[in-house]
Amino acid sequence: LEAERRDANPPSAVISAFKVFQQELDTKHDKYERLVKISRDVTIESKRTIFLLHRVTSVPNMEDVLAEADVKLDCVQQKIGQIAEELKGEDLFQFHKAFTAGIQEYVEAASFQHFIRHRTLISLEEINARLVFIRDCEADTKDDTGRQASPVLTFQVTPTDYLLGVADLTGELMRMCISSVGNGDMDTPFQLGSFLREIHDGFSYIGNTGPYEVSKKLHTLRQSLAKVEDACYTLRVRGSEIPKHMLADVFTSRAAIMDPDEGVA
Amino acid sequence: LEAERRDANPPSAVISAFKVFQQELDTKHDKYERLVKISRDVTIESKRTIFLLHRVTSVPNMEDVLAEADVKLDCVQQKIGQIAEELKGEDLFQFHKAFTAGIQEYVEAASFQHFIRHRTLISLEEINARLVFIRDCEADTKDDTGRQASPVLTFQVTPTDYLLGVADLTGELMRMCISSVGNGDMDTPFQLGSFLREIHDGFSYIGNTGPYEVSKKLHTLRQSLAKVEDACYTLRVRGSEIPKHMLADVFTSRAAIMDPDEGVA
Amino acid sequence: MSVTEMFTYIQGFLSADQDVREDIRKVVQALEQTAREILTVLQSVHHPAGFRDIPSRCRRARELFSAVRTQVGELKTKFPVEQYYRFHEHWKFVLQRLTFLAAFVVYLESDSLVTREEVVKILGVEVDREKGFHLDVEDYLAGVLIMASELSRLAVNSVTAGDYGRPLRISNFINELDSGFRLLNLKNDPLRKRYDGLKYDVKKIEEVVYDLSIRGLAKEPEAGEDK
Amino acid sequence: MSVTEMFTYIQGFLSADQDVREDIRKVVQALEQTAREILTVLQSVHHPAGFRDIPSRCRRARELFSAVRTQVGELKTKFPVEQYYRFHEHWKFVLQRLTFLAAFVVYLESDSLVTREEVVKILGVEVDREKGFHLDVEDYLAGVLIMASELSRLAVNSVTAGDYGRPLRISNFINELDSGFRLLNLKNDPLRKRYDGLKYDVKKIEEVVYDLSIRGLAKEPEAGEDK
Amino acid sequence: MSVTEMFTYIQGFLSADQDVREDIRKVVQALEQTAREILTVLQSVHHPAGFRDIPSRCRRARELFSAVRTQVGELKTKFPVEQYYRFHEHWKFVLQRLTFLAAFVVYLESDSLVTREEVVKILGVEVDREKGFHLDVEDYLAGVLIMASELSRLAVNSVTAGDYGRPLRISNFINELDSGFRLLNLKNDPLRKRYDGLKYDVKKIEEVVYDLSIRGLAKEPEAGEDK
Amino acid sequence: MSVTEMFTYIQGFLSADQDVREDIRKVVQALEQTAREILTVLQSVHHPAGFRDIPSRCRRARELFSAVRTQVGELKTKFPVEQYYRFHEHWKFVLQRLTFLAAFVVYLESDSLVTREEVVKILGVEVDREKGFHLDVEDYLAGVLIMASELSRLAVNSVTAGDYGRPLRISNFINELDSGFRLLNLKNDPLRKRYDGLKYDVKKIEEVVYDLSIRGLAKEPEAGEDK
Amino acid sequence: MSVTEMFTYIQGFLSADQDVREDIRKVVQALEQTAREILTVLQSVHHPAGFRDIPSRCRRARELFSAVRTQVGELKTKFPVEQYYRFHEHWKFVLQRLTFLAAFVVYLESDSLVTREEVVKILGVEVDREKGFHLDVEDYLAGVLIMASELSRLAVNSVTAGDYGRPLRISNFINELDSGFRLLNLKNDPLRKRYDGLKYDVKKIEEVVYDLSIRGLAKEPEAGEDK
Amino acid sequence: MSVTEMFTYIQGFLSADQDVREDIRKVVQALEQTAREILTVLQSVHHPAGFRDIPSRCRRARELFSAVRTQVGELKTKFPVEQYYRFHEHWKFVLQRLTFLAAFVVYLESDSLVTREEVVKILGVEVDREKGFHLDVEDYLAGVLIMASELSRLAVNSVTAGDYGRPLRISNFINELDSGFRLLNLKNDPLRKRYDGLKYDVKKIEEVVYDLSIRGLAKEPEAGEDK
Ligand SMILES: [Mn+2]
Ligand SMILES: [Mn+2]
Repeated sequence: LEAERRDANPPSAVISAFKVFQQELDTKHDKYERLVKISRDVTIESKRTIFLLHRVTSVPNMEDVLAEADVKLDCVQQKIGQIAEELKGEDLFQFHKAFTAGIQEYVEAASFQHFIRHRTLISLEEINARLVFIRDCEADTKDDTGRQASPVLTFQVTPTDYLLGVADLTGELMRMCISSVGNGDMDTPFQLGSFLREIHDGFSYIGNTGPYEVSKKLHTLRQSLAKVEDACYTLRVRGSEIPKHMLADVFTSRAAIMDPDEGVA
Repeated sequence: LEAERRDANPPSAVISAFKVFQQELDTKHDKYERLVKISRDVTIESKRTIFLLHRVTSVPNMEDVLAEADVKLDCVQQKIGQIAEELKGEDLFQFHKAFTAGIQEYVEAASFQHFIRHRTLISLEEINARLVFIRDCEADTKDDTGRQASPVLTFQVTPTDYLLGVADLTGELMRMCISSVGNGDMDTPFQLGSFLREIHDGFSYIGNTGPYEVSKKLHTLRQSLAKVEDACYTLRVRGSEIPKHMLADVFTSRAAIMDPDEGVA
Repeated sequence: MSVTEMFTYIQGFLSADQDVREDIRKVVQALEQTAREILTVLQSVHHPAGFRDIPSRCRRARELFSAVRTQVGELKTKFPVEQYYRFHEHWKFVLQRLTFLAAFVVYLESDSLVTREEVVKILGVEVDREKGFHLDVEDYLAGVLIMASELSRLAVNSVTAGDYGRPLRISNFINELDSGFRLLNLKNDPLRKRYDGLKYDVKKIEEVVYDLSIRGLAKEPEAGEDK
Repeated sequence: MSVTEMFTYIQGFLSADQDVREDIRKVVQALEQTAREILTVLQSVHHPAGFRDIPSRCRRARELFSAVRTQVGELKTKFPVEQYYRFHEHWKFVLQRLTFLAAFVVYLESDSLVTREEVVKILGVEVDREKGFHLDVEDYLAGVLIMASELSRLAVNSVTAGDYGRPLRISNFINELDSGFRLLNLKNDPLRKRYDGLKYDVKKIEEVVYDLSIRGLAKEPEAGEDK
Repeated sequence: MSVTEMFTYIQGFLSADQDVREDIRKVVQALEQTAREILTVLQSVHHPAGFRDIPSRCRRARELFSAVRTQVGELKTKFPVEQYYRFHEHWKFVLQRLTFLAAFVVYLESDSLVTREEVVKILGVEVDREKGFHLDVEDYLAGVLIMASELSRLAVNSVTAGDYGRPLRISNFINELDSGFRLLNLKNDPLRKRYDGLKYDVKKIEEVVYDLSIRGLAKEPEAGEDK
Repeated sequence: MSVTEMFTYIQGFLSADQDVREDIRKVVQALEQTAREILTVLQSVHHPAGFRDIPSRCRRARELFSAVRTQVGELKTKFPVEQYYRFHEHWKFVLQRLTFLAAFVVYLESDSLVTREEVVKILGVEVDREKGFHLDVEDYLAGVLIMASELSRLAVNSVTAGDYGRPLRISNFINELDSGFRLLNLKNDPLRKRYDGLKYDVKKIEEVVYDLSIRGLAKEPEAGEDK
Repeated sequence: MSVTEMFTYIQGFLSADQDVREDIRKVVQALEQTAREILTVLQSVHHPAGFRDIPSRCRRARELFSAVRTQVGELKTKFPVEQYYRFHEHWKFVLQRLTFLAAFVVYLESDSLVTREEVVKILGVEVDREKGFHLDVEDYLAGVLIMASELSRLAVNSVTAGDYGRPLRISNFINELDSGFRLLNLKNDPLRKRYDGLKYDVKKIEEVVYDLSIRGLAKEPEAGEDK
Repeated sequence: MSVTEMFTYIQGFLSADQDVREDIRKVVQALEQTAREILTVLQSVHHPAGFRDIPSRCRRARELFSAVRTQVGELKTKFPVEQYYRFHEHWKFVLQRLTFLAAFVVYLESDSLVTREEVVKILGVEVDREKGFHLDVEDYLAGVLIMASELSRLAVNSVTAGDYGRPLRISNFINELDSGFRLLNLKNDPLRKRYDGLKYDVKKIEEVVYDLSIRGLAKEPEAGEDK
């Protein structure tokens, strides 16, 4: 009976086409799923790096902490390398939703470390410069058969992910500011205030021309700024009460460090 | 200077306590994260099993499909075994949120297969009976050191997860019903109608005494039931037009199969 | 680079991005307009008059597809080819509709399922992402599913127009399509939802065939429809 | 088992679950009442009168904790011990508050951080999950953080009450606590949020110490506060 | 009166209020349980088996309504009658469901719309606010609308069960109901939203009647239900 | 001007605005009442009795429209004409419903689509914004689409009432309407969403025609329907 | 009674209800206007000028409260007294605001907490539900809490105005209030949320007192404040 | 007129409308860009550097406002003036922001509240609806409220920058504004919500003044700002 069907051939055309589609879709979903998992790892490790970095305000030598953060970030970068590996030859935007959360968190961590070390905003180029990976050439050249088996793999953070990471950074800066005040550090809060204000002005310059997710984070950013400005205000107000005889001490011990950077005045 | 601090000892008490907490928290978060990942795998594989099972309405021999589904479900069960392994000695509810989605999807897949094979609702006991795992004793007895190193590991699906899985099952049953009508199968829709109505009545018996997530799924369940009842209605209405001379054929070929089970009347 | 410079740089990027999107939107609007025109041409097959004149409607549609190719050609020039998925949302729906229209024309002409290769030729795009502006497999499938629901309507209307053979042919065709789709593992996404709709199309067509057969109106294509 | 039987079985389970929850809720309400009473006793340390009579307030609080232990003892009988986290939501907050109260008493008595071991003894629970009804480490930490904010208030009020030494002691204590918390990797959860609040407590206390020191009112505890 | 005395006095008020609410909640839960049981009995009319045995199901439901009356009687004792609206939220929904169930029983027995007078008798409440625990007119209407959507389901399932006469009767009934509701000037509230759903029920039932008419099945409700 | 004076002055503005809105709301409520009455009159065409008496129902509806014109006349006096869009939200929905009712009457009388000119005459408003209180083109279209879904219901019910010719006429009419709408380039707004519903109406009516055809009940309108 | 008659009858009910609500809304609007005027009078105590003239502001406020009593008197005539809770939502918020204003006046006059008896006299309502239009205890408490936050503002502003004694008195008062509230077992409702805000007021005021103490500006109220 | 003709005609309308909206959107985007630039200029007053150079920042902002006037002038040409409210949504928010910016400039220049007359002059619009493209009173008020919250930020930052006189002036200004708003009877709309935020600004500024007072810094606004 089965042999009788005159349409025994045509269906196989459709069916074999759909077998190809099945293959394509499953491959894509599997890749997506792998990327989600790597991204979760990136998120977690980045968050832990941020926690680590907050310890700089309470330890005597912040270089140790920074060095430890370097190691951690290096490990995160290796994970991002895995993402880059998965994306090799793909359209990055096709899988963007799978890993955007992780990348934003990485930007947050990397820019936080950068600020602590250099007191400046890390640029997108600097971020991307760290995401260049040298591949294991021996293993790869085999299966690439012919294509340009470049030994270098790069990952490009999109400006939007960069922006979203920086938006989150401001929350960490605010935390750092409050901690600094608590530790009796009179300079860092003003530096943070200035820096945060610049970032805030940057975001308000961009305004609603950016993507929706950015606008959503503006409210939190503004709250962080207000907290930092309040902290600076308090430092200034109470500083106004320093009795005359203590001024000398204060100036010798603090003003010297304060002025060159950016300070209050 | 550091040596002078008379509180050099006390802080280390607090700090060492917090180092223990750090250890505890990280261990817990890591476990949670591993469970989330396994759960995602369980979800995906269960979903694929459901897709596979839908093919029974279009293939000549459904046993092949069911056998293939057995293999797939076996693989899912192994994954659940990994969850059980992670939960060994833990309070299941502490990590419940990490894997509930996967387990619900597994219940959906397993109960779907069970319905296709037996035309009944799989019970919670039957579900749980499949989630008994024999462990690799050699490797484990070592690190358990003394505790009862039972070679059997079980996973217990909570009644709520079971309920939520069954609620989702009804959507698949509805899909199967519509497909059956499309394939000219006159019996399955009525069986499905009856079965779905029983499940619906069960859910309305539970009403709002169940957890919130169940109530949320009731609306979809009701829509599915309406679609199935509509399909049965249409079959009946158009069946009313069968010309007299065709009735004999119809009764010989169909009624015989229809009555014993549950059928229409 | 100072903070201000950095933000100016990013702002520049965002503005450029918006300009690209604006450009794309305009071309896509034109494509939608053409798609509506093709649809109007093809819709007439549901009416008795148009039904009897399918070949000429198909020819007319084929002509209009050349406008599509021109517009798609223009669309390609609006953004870097490797950023296809960055802007995918903009043309996704119109590509699905155009795939539907192409598939419908091909079906009306030859009672067969348009292949991805044929669609891309009709629309002037590529199959492979690597080769340039391509047709996503999910969009191709979505277009095919839109056609399926159009065919269930056609099955109904061909009976009204007095053609009792077509529903049977459509039924065979749709069943084959359904078998194909059963092979896929879809996510809980729009495509899955659309595929769920296919079951209703299959059901509707089966009902038409049933109506015809109990009235002895179904002209059995030679061999037996055992199923 | 028929569908009806299955649902009857599940319904039975759900009813039993609700009964357990109802029972738990009642005991928890009693615990909340006791916690409020202990709080009232301890709150008085913020007023000058109570401030001078801390030891007796602590003794009174200690007495009330024996009621807590009885109630916790009753709570344990309401559900199977291995299902602690199933019902955790119900007593989580009251346990945090009670931990806070225990920590506050211990601090007032000895200027030191209550250990988890001490808290569980005061509340009549366990440290280890395996040993029975226990105190979750996150709940212990949350309780400690609530105390931190109470201490910042105490620092302010001790100045009002004329005690200029206490703020400095509080400051040292809180700084140590802060160092401890910095070791933890918290998720974006309520505990993290509460920990963010600690920074403000530290800041507030630092400001009090500053106010005292610029006025020469801070009695330096023997050794140097280099920091 | 000192502040403490006053607050102690107020706490007395609050406790009393909370006790009343707790009492009400318990009775309402029992009512919900009974309502669910009645629903289970009546839902069986959608099953072919139950369909043929409607009178006995109605009798069974009627019996269960006596439990409702007892529980409502108990509910009345839990609070002063003039504070009906203070606690209305607690029993509003269950009263609507019970009205639906009463209306459904009455419809199944007599093909007619239950009046408010009948409902209050079945539920053991009053029509007039002044006379005691009453049924709010909005709640009565909400219950009637719930029944309407149950009837559209019944129209479908009675055809499946082979009864071709009932849909026509339901159609007439629902049309009358619809006309009635059109006399009301409803605000933009939940009731209005529910009423908007009625038009879908009307349409659905009209389509059932259509399906029967076109096949010549809608005429004689007496002849055989066997197929 | 002091701040106080300025704010007092501004309060004058705000009060005036609120008064205007209150006035408008009242007239709109009266209009809604009249609309409901007209609807009740026209709804009867769905019942076999009313179906046979369409002309008299239309006459009755026409009479009621004179009340509409009076009320609209009153509405116009409530606000300055150039602020039409300031208050548009208030009467938008009732104007759409009234347009639907006018369109339905006209269709029942003459099987043709009411023009905007006819609607404005029936409602006592203007076509052109410049000439006074007008009917927005989007509201006109919305009203027409409401009628389309009423017609699909009418197609179903005319079969029940034994009129097998009307569905075919409705089918042609709706197809024409659909072609008309396809000429429009609608935005993604409520109107577009309503238009998306039209295709379900088209399909439903085609299925009615199909049901008639396959049973040989469709009376072929003599000549071919080339259009 | 036919369905039509019944629905006509029901419409009577619904209209009456809507009229009552409309009436209530109007009186409540007038009350809100008066409340705003009283607030304006009392707000001036936060400015140095008004601060020095508190008695006359209180007198002026007292005068305005007679308007409140008239309006409340009118409100009472708008609905049957036993349906208080049916319409409670309408006046709840304004009653809370008026309670706040009455409590503020009383505090300014006598540094003491207004009792419920005093409030009801000032507003022209009853304490007991049974005696007529009354002040709900929850609304009384809400009003008191609004005042607490106004007092923390006053503490700040009295320092600005050079009065260093008032903050201490406010601090004692607020502490007493806080102890009072701790006697209450509040549910998780709006009142509870408002009460949670009280601790911020307490803290703020303590900080003001601290600021005064550390600068030697706090005038110790002669004797010790054991309470 | 055939259906096709009519719809073609209507499409003309719709296209025209969409073109108008497209035009408006473009000009509004340009206005937003200018507004952002003005904001950037004015925001610098929060930086210590910019703070000392307020006059020049205001001058720069004034210059940029001439671009605003040009763009507003262009906006006016895009639609018939009597359809202001038809398109109000498009420019509402940018007008509010521009009002805020104008009010901020005027405040910085002269410590006074910008009047509606001044704003319209700065923006190049009208006060009266009748005279042409005007500034809605609600939008004016919204802009003023945005400024209020900016001023509370300024009060804080001026202290940080060493100016102890400005907060007092801001406090007086904000209090006057608050009294003004209390004269208004606002509906429950976005404006009302924004106004509710004003009380937080008032409180914040009062606390700044308090901090200065208690330290004796609030007195002389002339003496040296150097610290
Ligand atoms: Mn972060
Ligand atoms: Mn599913």
